[in-house]
Amino acid sequence: MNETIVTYFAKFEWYKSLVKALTEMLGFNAEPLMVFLFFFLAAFIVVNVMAVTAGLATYAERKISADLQLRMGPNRVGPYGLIQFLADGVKFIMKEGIIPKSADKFLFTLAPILCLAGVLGSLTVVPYSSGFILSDLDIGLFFLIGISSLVGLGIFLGGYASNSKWAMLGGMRAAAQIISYEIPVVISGLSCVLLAGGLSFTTLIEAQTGFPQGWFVFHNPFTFIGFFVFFIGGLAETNRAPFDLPEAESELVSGYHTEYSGMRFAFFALAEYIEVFVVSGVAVALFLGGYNVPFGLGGDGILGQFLQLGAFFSKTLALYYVVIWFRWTLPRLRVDHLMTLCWKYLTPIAIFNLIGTGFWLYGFEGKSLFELLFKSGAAAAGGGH
Amino acid sequence: MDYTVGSVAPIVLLPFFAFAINAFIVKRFTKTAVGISCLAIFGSLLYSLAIFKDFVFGQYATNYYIHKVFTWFDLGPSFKLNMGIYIDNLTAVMLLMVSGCAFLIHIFSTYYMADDIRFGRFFVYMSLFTSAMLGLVVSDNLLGMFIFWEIMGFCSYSLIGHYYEKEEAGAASIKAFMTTRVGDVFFLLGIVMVWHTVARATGEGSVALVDIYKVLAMGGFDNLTLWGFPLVTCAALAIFMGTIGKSAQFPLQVWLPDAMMGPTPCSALIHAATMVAAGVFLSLRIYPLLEAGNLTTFVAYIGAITAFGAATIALVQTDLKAVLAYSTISQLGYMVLGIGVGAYNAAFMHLITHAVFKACLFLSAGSVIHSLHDHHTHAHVQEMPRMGGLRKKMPLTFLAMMCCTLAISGIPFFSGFVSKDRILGDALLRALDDGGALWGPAVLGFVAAFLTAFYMFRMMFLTFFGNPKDQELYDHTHVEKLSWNRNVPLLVLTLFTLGFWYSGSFTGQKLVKFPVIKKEWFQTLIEKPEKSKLGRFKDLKRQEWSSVDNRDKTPLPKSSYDPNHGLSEERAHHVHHVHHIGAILSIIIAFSGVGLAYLMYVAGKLNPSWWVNKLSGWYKALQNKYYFDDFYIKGVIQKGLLKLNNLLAAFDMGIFDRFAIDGWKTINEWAFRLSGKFDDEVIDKAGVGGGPLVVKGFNVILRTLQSGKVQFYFIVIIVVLVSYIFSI
Amino acid sequence: MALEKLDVYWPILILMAFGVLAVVGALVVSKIISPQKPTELKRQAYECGEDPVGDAWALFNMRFYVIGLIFIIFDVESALMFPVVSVFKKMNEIGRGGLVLVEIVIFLFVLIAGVAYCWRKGDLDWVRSFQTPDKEKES
Amino acid sequence: MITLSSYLVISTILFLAGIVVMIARKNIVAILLGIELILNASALNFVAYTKFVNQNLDGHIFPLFIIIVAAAEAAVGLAIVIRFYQIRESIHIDDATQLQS
Amino acid sequence: MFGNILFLVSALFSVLGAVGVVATKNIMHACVYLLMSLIGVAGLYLTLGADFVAATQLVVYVGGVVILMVFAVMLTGGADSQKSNRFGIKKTPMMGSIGTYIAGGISAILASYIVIFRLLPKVFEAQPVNSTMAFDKTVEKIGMLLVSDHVLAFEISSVLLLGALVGAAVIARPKRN
Repeated sequence: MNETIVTYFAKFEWYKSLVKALTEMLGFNAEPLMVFLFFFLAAFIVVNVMAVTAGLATYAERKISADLQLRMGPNRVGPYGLIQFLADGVKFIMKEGIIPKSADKFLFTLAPILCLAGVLGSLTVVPYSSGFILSDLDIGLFFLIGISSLVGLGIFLGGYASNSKWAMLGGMRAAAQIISYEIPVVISGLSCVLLAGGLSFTTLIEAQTGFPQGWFVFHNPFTFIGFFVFFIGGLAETNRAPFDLPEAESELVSGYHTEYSGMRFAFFALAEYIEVFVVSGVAVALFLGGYNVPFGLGGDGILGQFLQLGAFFSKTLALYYVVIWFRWTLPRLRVDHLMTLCWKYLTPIAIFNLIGTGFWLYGFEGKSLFELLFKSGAAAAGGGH
Repeated sequence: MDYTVGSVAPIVLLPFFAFAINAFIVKRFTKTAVGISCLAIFGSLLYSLAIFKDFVFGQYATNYYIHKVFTWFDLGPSFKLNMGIYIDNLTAVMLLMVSGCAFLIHIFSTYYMADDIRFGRFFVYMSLFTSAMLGLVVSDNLLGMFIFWEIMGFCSYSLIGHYYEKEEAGAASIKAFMTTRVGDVFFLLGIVMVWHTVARATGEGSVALVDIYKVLAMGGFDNLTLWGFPLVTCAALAIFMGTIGKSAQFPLQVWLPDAMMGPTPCSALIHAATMVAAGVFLSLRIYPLLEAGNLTTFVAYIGAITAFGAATIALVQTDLKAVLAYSTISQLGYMVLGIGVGAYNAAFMHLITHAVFKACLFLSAGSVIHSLHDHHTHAHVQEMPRMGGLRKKMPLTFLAMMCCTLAISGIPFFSGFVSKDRILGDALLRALDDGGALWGPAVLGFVAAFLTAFYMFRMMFLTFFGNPKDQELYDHTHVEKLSWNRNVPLLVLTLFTLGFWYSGSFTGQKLVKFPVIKKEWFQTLIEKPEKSKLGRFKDLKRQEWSSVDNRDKTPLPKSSYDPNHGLSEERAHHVHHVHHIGAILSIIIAFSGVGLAYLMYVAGKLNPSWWVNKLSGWYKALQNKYYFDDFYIKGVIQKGLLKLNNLLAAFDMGIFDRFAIDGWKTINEWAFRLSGKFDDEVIDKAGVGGGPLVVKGFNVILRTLQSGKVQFYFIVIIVVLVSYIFSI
Repeated sequence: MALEKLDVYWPILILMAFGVLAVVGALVVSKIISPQKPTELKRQAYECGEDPVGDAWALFNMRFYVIGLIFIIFDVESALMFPVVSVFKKMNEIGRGGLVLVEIVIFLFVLIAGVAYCWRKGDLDWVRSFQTPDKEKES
Repeated sequence: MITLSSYLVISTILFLAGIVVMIARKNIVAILLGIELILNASALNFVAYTKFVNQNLDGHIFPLFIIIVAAAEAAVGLAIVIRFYQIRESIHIDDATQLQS
Repeated sequence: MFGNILFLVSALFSVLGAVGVVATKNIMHACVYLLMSLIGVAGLYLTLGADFVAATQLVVYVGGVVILMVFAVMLTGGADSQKSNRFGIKKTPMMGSIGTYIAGGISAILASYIVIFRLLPKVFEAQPVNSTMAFDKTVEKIGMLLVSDHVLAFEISSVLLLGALVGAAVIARPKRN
C-alpha cells in the first residue's frame, strides 16, 4: 500500500491550505518541498524519540538491575535519576576520542556511522501506529533485515579497525554471532509472512486482531515456537543478555569497542539500544499484534492513532523489560555453545516451524487454532484474516 | 439377443488364443495345452449355440442378419478395405455344425492321439484350424474368407505332414498344399475381378458379399467383358476354381486320398467335415454370381463327374480310410451337383448331414484302426482284407459305423436319404424341365448313389461281418469298453445322423407327419439367393464394429413353412410329383446296392473276382485312380512346367549375368587404377609432407598464449568483447 | 495527490543522513570541546596495561569463514523464499496452495540436505572441543 | 530528466571499473571484487530496461538470479582463495598459474 | 522531485564506490568502497521501481557477500600484507621497461577512443519506449512469477546453493594433519 506518515497528514484540511499558502509564497509548486519538510520533521521526531527511549533504556537498565539486586539505581540526577542519560551524553561529548596509533583511521570513524545508519535506516519501517509509520514500504520486513545487516558489518569493521587483539576477537565473534543468528530470525519472520501474505508491516499487523487470540503468536503452535526463536535470535543479534559475548567485560574487556572512546563509543551504545527497541518492536509487530487495540478502538482519528501508539509502545517496552531482565538473570553462553545453539537447534526448529505453518495453512485453510476450536461452526465462511 | 462384437468374436478368437498360448507351452505342459484347446472349442460351441438359438429358434426370419464392419486399412478413396462379420441363418447353422463336429473330434483325438509322441503339437494346429474355419464362416467378405482359407490350407498341410518321419506323409502334405494353391490363385483372381466391378459400379471397391449382391441386383455385372468373355462368368468361374481346388472336385481331386496320411481325427475334421465343406460354403455364398454367369450347368457337370468318378474308384479300394476318402469326394460332388441344379437348400443340407456322418465314419474307422495293432510291424492295420468279424470285438463302434453307412447310402429314416434324395429329386426335376444337357448329371447322380450304397456296404461287410481273415491279429484286439473319449463322440454324432432332425417328416419327404416338429425348419430358413431376391440387399445397413446393437428390435415377420415354397399351385404339384418318383427310385437303388454287396461279400453267391477279371482293364484304371496322378506329375509338371523353368533360367544366366554384371567389373578395374596413381603423386608428396610443418608453427604461438596468467586470459576476453562492440 | 511514487523512500534517505550527520557532527563538536592531547601511551592499543605484542590480524580462524559461508547460503535462500512465502496465502485461497507448498518443501529439503551434510561432517562445530565423547573428529 | 541512457552510463562506468580492477590488481580477492562489480553492472542494465522498455517483470527475476549466482560464486571463489593461501602462503595472482595445487 | 535526488545520491554512491575500489591500495578499503557502490546500486534499483530487487541486493550483497569478502581478506593475511608477493616487487620482469610504457600509452589511447566514440553514442541513442511505469507491489508479482513461470529456476537455484554450500564447505574444511 506504501502509505506514509505524510499521506496520513495530507488528508487534513490544514495541510492543503498550508501547501496553497506556500505555493503562492514561493511561486513554484511547493508540494514536493512540503512533503520533504514533513518527512524531515517526522524523521527528526522519530530519531529524537528513539534517542530518548535509548537513554531511558540505559536508565531503566540500571534501575531494573538495581531493583533485581535489591539496591537503588541512579537517583541523583533529576527526579529519581531520570535524566541520568543526559548527563552521560554530555560526558561523552566532553571525553577525548582517541584513535589508536596503528588503527585504520578511515574505517575507525566509518564503523559507528555504519552501525548508526543501519539502525536508523531500519526505523523507517517500524510501525508505531497505522498512521504514524514513517513509510510503510511494500518490502517492509525484508528491507529491515537488509539494513540491519549493516550493523553486523559496522561492528566487525569497528573491531578490525582498532587493530587491537581484544577488539579484533570481539569484532570477529560479534560478526559471527550476528550473521549466524540472523538466519533463525529471518526464517521465523518468514512464517509470519506466510500467515499474513505480504511483507509490508501494515499487512502483517492488519492480519492480526486486537485481542490476543488473533495474534500470530497464538495462531498455531508453530508460530508460537517461532516467536521464541525470533526473540532469542533478536537477543543474539543485538549482542544482548545471554549472548553478549563480544563485549563481555570479563573476557574481552569491552569487545569490539575496546579502543573506542568519546562520541564514537556513545554512538555504538546508542545504536545498540535503538536496535534492541527495533527488534522488540518488530517482534511485537510480527507476533503480538503490533498496534492493534482490542475492541477495535484504534481508528483513523488522532485519538485512534494515539491509542494504537500506546498499544505499540506498551507491548514493546514490556518486551524491553524482559530483555533487560534476561541480562541480569541468565549466565553468558560459551562461544561454541552459542554457535551450536544457533545452527544445530534454532535454525532446524525455525525451518520446521516454517514448513509446519505452511502445512497448517494448507491444511486448515489459514484458520487459527482459536477459530478452529471455537468458531469452527459459525465463522467457517470467514476464513483466516 | 443384443449383438456386440463380444457375442460373435469369441467364437473365432477363443481357438485362436488357445493356439497362441499352446504354441508356447505345448512342449512342457502338454496336458494343459490339450485341455486349453478343448475348452476353447467348447467355448466357441456354446457361443454358436447361443447364436443358433437366437437365429433359428428366436427370430426364425429369413432376412434377419447381423453385419458389423471395421476399416482394416484405408489408403485413400481408391483402396479402403473393410473387414467384418456377417451372420445370417446360413452362418448360424454352419457355425453350429463346425464347432459341434470340431469339439467332438477334439474329444475323440484326446483318445486317439494319446500315445502319439507329438500329442501337443497336433492340438496346436487343430485349434488354429478351427479358428480359421470359424473365421471363414463368419467373415462378411471374400477377402476375409480368402485369408482364413489360406490359414486352413497351411493347417491341413501341417496336419497331413504330422507323421513327418514317413516320406509319403511329407510328399502328401506338399501335394495337398500345392493343388489347393492352384485353386486359390484363381480364387484370388476372382476376388480382384469382383473388387474391380464393384468399384466401377459403386465408386468404392469392396468384395463384401452384401456389396456383391447389391451390385448384382443393380445389374452392375451385366455386359462387362474381359478379353471378349463376359466378366461375370470369368469371375464366377475363377472363384468356383477355388472351390474345385479346396473341395477336391473333378480336376483337382488328387490330393484328398493322399491326405489320408495324416492322423484320422485330422482327416475327420479337415478332410470330411470342415475344410472341404468350406469350398462348398463359398459356392453357396456366391451362388447368385454363378447364376448370373450362367455357370450352373457347368457346375452341375463338374459335381456329377466327381461324384460318379470317385464312387467308381472307391469300389476297388482295399484301405479303409481310402474308401472313406473317395466317398467324401463323391459326396462333395453331390453337393456341387446340388448347387449346379439349383437345389440350393438341399445342397446345404447335404453339406451339414454329410459333415456329421462322414466325421462319425472317419472317427469310427479311426477307432477301428487304433485297436488293430500288428505286433510284427508295430503299426496300425488299415487294410480291410486283414480285418473281418470285428463287430463282436467292437460293438459300439460297429453300431456307430453301421448307422452312418446307412445314412450315407441313403436309406430312409436317415439324414443322408433326406438330403441326397432332395438333390437327386431336383436334378431329375431340372432334367425333366430343361431337358437335354441336364440329363447327364441326373443319371450320373443316380448311378453314383447306387455305387455309394454298394461300396459302403462292401466296406462294412469286409470289416465287421464274416469270419476274421487274420486270426492272430483278431485275437490281439481287446474288446472295446465304453470310454468317454472314444465312444461318446461317435454316439453323439450317430444320434444326429437320424433324418428327422433335418426334415419335417420322420422319413423326410413328408411321408409321415411327426407330431412335434410341425414345420420344415431347414427348408424355410435357408432361402435361395436368386437374382430376383437380391433387392433387399440394396438398403442393407451395416454397423460400426464396436457399436452395441442399435438395430430396430421390432421382431421380423416369422417365415412360416409354405409347403410349395412360393411356387404356383400346379407347379408345386408337378414338383412334388417328380420328387415322389425320385424318392422311390433312390430307395430302390439304395437297397439294390446293399443287396449286391451282401451277395458278393457275405453270402458268397457272386464272386467279386469274377467281375474283376471280366472288366480287368477298367479295374486297373480304377486301381490307378484313372492315371490322374501320373498325368499330372509326368505330363503337366515334367513336360510343361520344368521346361518353362529351364527356358527362363537359360535367359537369366546367359544374357543378363554376362552383360549387366560382368561388364560392370571392367569399369571398376579401370577407375581403381586411375585413383591409385593420383593418390601416390598428389596426396602423399604434398599433403603428408607439408602438414607437420604448419602444425609445428602454430604450436609455438599457442604455447606462449597458454601462460597460466589468469589476467592475461581476461585481457584477451576484453579484447574480443571490444572487437564485438566494433561490429554492432 | 501529495506523494509521487518514489517519495515513499524519503525517510530512508533522511534517517541515513541523520545517522551520518549525527556522528560526524558529534565528532566535530567533541574535537572542538574535548581535550586533544594524544600521547604515545594513550594511543597504544589497550592490552591490560601490557604493551601490545604482534599484529592483531593473525588470529583469524577458518571456522569464521565456514559460518559466513553457511550464512550466505541461507541468506540467499531466505531472499528467494520471501516472495514465494508472501504469495502463498493468495495461492492458498485460489486453491493452488498445495503446489506452492510442495515447491517450498522441496526447496527447503534440498538445503536442509546441505546443512545435514555439513553437520555430519562436523563443519558446524565451532571448536574441536576435546571433550567431545564421540570418536575424534576425523577429517 | 532521468532517461534510460543515464542508467546505461552508470552501468558502463561500473562495468569498466570492474574490468580495470580485474586487470590491474594483483590480489585475487580484489579480482573477485571486480567480478562482483561487473555482475552488478549487468543486473542494473536489466532493471533499467524493465522500467524503460519492456514492462514484464522477468526483468526483475533475472537480476534476482544474478545476485543469487554471484553470492554462490563468491562463496566458493573465496573458499578456493583461502585454501590457496593456506597452501601457497600468498594470494598474488601470478603465483596461481599451475592448475595442480 | 525526490526521484531525481535519490537517483543523484545513489548514482554518486555507486560511481564513487567503483572508483574507490579501483583507487585504494588497501584491500579492506576496497571492500568498504564496494559496499558503498552496492548500496548505491540498491538506491538506483529503488529509483527504477524495483524495490524487491533493491532489498535482495541489500540483504544478499550487503549482508552476505561483503562480510564474506571481509572474512576472506582477514583469512588471507589481513589488509597490509598485499604490498608485495613472495618474490618481492620485481616479480613482473616487464615492469619499468620502456616497452610497457609505450604499450600502456597506446592501449590507453585506444581504450579511451573506443569508449568515447563507440560505446557512449550507443548508450545515448537508446530511446526508451515509455517511462511512465507504475511499479508497485513487485513482491507479489515476482512471487507469483517465481511460483508459476519460473518454478524450475527456483528449484534449481536451491540445488545450486546446495552445490555451492557443499563445495565451499569441503574446500574450507581445515586440514587434519
